[in-house]
Amino acid sequence: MELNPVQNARPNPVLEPTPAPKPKVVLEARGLVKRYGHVTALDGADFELREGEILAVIGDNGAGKSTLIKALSGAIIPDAGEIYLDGKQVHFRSPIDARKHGIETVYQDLAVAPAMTIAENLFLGREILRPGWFARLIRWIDKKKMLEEAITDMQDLKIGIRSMSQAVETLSGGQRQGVAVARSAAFARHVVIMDEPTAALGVKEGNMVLELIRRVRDSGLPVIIISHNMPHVFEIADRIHIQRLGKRAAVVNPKKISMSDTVAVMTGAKTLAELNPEVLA
Amino acid sequence: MAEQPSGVTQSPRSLLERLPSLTILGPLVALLLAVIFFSLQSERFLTGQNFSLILQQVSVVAVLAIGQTLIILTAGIDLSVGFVMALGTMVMAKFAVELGMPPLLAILCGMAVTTAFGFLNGFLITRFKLPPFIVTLGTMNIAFALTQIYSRAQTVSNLPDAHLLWGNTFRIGETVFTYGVVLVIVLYLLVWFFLSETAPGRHLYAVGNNPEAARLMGIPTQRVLLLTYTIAGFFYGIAGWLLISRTSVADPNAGQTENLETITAVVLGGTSLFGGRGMVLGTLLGAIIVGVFRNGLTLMGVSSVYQVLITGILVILAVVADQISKRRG
Amino acid sequence: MAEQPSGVTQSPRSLLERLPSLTILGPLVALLLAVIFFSLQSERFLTGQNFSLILQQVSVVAVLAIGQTLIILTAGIDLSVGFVMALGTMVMAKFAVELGMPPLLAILCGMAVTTAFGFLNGFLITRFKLPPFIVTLGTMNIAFALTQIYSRAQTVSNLPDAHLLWGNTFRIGETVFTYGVVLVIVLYLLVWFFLSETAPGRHLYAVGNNPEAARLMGIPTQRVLLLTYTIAGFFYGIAGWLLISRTSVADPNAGQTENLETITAVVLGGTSLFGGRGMVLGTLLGAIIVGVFRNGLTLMGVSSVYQVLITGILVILAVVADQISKRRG
Amino acid sequence: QNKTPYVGLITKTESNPFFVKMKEGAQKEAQKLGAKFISAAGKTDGDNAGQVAAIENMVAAGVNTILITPSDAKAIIPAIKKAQAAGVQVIALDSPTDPASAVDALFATNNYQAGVLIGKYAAAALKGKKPVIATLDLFPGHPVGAQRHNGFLTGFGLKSLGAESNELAKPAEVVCMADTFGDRAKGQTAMENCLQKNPNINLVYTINEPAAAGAFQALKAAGKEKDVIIVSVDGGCEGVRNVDQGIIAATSQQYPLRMAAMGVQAAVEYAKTGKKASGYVDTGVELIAKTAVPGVASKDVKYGLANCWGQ
Ligand SMILES: Nc1ncnc2c1ncn2[C@@H]1O[C@H](COP(=O)(O)OP(=O)(O)OP(=O)(O)O)[C@@H](O)[C@H]1O
Ligand SMILES: Nc1ncnc2c1ncn2[C@@H]1O[C@H](COP(=O)(O)OP(=O)(O)OP(=O)(O)O)[C@@H](O)[C@H]1O
Ligand SMILES: O[C@@H]1[C@@H](O)[C@H](O)OC[C@H]1O
Ligand SMILES: [Mg+2]
Ligand SMILES: [Mg+2]
Repeated sequence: MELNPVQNARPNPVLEPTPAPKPKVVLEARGLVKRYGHVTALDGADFELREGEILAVIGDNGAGKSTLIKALSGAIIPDAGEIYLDGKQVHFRSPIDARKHGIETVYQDLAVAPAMTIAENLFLGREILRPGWFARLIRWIDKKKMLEEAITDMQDLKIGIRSMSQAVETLSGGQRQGVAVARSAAFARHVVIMDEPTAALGVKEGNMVLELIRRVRDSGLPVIIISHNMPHVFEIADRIHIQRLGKRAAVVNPKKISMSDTVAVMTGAKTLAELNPEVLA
Repeated sequence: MAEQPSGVTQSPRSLLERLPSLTILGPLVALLLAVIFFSLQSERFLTGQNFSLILQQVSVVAVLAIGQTLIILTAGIDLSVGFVMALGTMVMAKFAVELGMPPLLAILCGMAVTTAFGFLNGFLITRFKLPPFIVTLGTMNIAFALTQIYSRAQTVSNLPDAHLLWGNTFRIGETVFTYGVVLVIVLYLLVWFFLSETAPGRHLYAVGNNPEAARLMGIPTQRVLLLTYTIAGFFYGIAGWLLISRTSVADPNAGQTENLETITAVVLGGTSLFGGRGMVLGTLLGAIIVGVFRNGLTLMGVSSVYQVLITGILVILAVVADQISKRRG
Repeated sequence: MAEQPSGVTQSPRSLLERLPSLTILGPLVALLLAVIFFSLQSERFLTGQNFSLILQQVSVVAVLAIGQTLIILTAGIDLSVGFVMALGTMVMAKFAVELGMPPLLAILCGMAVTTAFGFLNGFLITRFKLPPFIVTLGTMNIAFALTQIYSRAQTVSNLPDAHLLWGNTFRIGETVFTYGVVLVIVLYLLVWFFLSETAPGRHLYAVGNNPEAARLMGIPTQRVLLLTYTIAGFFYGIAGWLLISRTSVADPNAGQTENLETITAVVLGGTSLFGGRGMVLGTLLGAIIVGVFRNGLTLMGVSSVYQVLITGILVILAVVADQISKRRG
Repeated sequence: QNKTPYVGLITKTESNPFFVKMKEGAQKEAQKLGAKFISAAGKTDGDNAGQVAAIENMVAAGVNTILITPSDAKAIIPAIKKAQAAGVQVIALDSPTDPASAVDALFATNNYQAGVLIGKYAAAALKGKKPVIATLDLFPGHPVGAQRHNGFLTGFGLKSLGAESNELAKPAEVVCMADTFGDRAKGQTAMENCLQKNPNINLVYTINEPAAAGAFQALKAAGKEKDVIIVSVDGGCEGVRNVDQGIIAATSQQYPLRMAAMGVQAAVEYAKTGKKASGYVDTGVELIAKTAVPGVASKDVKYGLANCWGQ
């Protein structure tokens, strides 16, 4: 990725090795509760994301995964519970707050404006402005620059898009997902959250996204990924957070646990006590 | 080569894509066809003077329709437009004539009132999450009643010069133009620039296109909406000043059909009532189309009932044509 | 027990869920409050006779509002309602009086015209995928112009008895009721049954709630929409017959404010303008609320400008209250 | 008999100074004579349903006389009949019902005569020039609009229709006809377009004074205000001042206050003695002109201002 000095909104992820012996906790949540009328989506969920890791969140449909990451990214306000970023308690009142803290999210329903172009969607809410005080005052956007940057950002995901100035609604499901993924990867400074980023993707494109996620992690940013694709999860995750009935059921180490045991915990067929403590992470 | 280019490349079609999109071509073609038709019907139609006249006649609706366009781009609607404007003109006139306020201050007060009404609309819509249709149905009645009560249904005349500013004229060759017409064009250009070239303008589109996505992307959607209605109210104030300049009076019965007229202009101009798609310059064309038809049909001696009939058919044809052209495109 | 029941079970709350939802409780409470208020203001308010009168006064709008409700449930809107009705009444009257057609046949012809207009609306909306607002804005102008042209702007009177059918009265105790009022209630009950108990009725909700999902689930959404507008047109025909019965004439200027009036009734009745949510019985309550206010305020001697003011405030308060109650619930 | 007099007034709208004045006048007269008073109005000119509901509600309120300016001459009749059957006296003000006998009495301007007066004035004022006429009318089908228009043409001596007709006559001398709904801005637009159609227009008939003021605005912008004669109907104070300023050459003044006062008096009489008013009473119409023309009787501006309605 090339860095343009004029453009300060998107700092270059610095490549450095991560030798830390005692992992630092970047994002943490305790006892999150969220109720929708009579449905309890989160029922005292805990959560922990460590520095430089890829954390997979898995669970049955309706287990509360999306709700959990929405709480972490400010899209919803939990009814109870605390969230800590770098050890300091935070209260995200809106997605803007989370973004200000460098948290980028790919939502399950993608959150794109279909009538707007790919370039505009990539920069929605943080458009590149033209230089000069007057341009800043009236917030005059630099369309050309945005187009160029968009091309750079989308380059890695080879999803066959003709032009960055085409409307998102003319894209296939997978291509749209690519746009949302590229957007989060490009802007993250602290944490990247992806809710089922490969669900709509083909084999080739899915692998491309996994590759991108690794690259993000290698650049030093921790990544949370929600997925129902167990092979993907086991291929990429450093740790696996298993969500069940609105709570964290366990956090396991994919290198030590079998896929079938993981699914058993997820579905409630096995309890924590029945597992070898060794597999926990 | 059947293969799609892999990866992202700058497409060679970009030049084509830079042409004005179909949404603005549609009304432009409609306007041209209408102009050709009426020119063949009456030799008095195609004169600079007549064209200047049509612009004067549509200027008030055109400025109101700026506000309406902004609101419709957010997927809203405003039924109170003309009624709020009328209240504003009453304040401008009575504050100057009866309270003896300096003319410009009185005009500012009138614009403050229309802006406040816009704010009220936006506040009710965002604070209580109410449908714009019903909120503005309510404020429409309130503004109308206040105008009648405040004016005791009396027209106010003998206004100071400042009030009539936009009615002043200048010449280009044979043709006389009013300053008001220039103002309208300048306002449209400003708003066009705002919408297509500034971040807040793009946010307005995003909020209309997919409010939830806009919110998740960190756009303060409620603030954008509130501001949009408030700014629309400000434009109603300007429209009121224009109206006073045009008619030399403040008339408590002004503005009663402007809600449908502005919406017609917006839709003829190719803006979607579902929000997020459209161009403000299209609205200007839409307003002019209506004016051209009224003028042309009167020159042809067509009675008002048939004018209504033709307008009805025209509105439908315009959107049908727009839809068909979009499918082709 | 903190554990949620896993899997799907019949919830014990089903009895509670069978109670009328808040959407209908809202308008009911509003109506009760209004009735109590006006009863305290005027001893002439709370009489059977006065109540019968209010029902008569709202009957035409109420029947038009059935069609409007169906359309709004599909996330549409109809601005042409009253204008189409007026055209229908003209046909009913002139076919009988001037063409000498048997009265009932003439009435059927009138209803055929309104139904055809409904079909036209639906056809344009579904065939060309046009926004209902703009299609009905167009047909509104067309229907108005046709009415004026066909009637030469003249009221038609001296109508045969069949036209006046619904104005006939019967007594319950001291109170005189018209057959028209009974018809209105029967129609509402039928439509309520249709909407909540039959498959097509549920489909209509589904189409309004999420047209794409409905389409994918195999509901012929376009057909549902087309039928909805057509049926609405049929109801406008019935409303026209009721109007003739009530006024004994066919009036070319009838129906001009009914679009906003029916929408007001629908919204006061708790139906969402975004489609898919609402109850037709709420609309009846909404229409009655408006009638109660007009009647009550007149009995109190409030002048009409203030009535407009109060109506504006009322509309907003009603939706604000509805929203607040929903958030609580 | 001998009930407390209770009178209800129903106007076409409440957004026209003509009716506002009428209402104020009726209210004052009622106060003076110790009668209870309520009022109501339609939403727009032409809103029959609103007037029907108003009649019904007033009967329910217990009035003994209803004064009404019918928006629709025919459509209002069944409601009037019902009110009469309930023992209420109904008097039409300003505009007749059709048939006129449907009400107990009518106190109104003779609108055809109002037209005739300004027609005669215009004919004399043109001093033999060939008339090129624009008519800025009300809207289709309104009897008041038709009567003034046809009366004007008759008074001018052109081919016209009778007082009973609801159609607008269009002799060759009329080169442009447009509907203004009595609205000032619409009158201005209509006049602008008429001037485009025929720049030689030298006489403009307008349905009322707001339309006349709009027409003048258009003429002034075209630099033709000196060469064109505008005549109108109403005699509102604003209109009379416009006569004084030469904007309107002549207007036929009508007397809504007189209509209102007579109506309330009849109501009191009916409540006290049970005697109903009957028949048509012409409340009079006067031609107001700044410059009198030979052969046409007119009153001057001073008289007009002393007797005008509005502010
Ligand atoms: N806006 C909402 N209103 C009501 N209930 C909701 C809402 N959003 C989520 N829920 C409920 O909360 C529970 C958890 O939902 P959530 O979307 O977090 O599940 P998930 O684990 O992401 O499932 P999936 O794997 O299917 O995406 C579900 O029972 C869902 O029905
Ligand atoms: N509404 C549309 N307007 C314009 N182009 C479209 C539209 N829908 C799809 N396309 C284009 O057609 C091509 C095929 O799209 P389609 O959605 O069928 O792909 P797909 O095979 O389902 O892909 P995916 O696996 O990503 O869902 C894409 O290039 C897409 O950009
Ligand atoms: O006579 C009335 C007229 O003077 C007024 O201007 O409009 C309404 C008419 O009925
Ligand atoms: Mg999910
Ligand atoms: Mg696909």
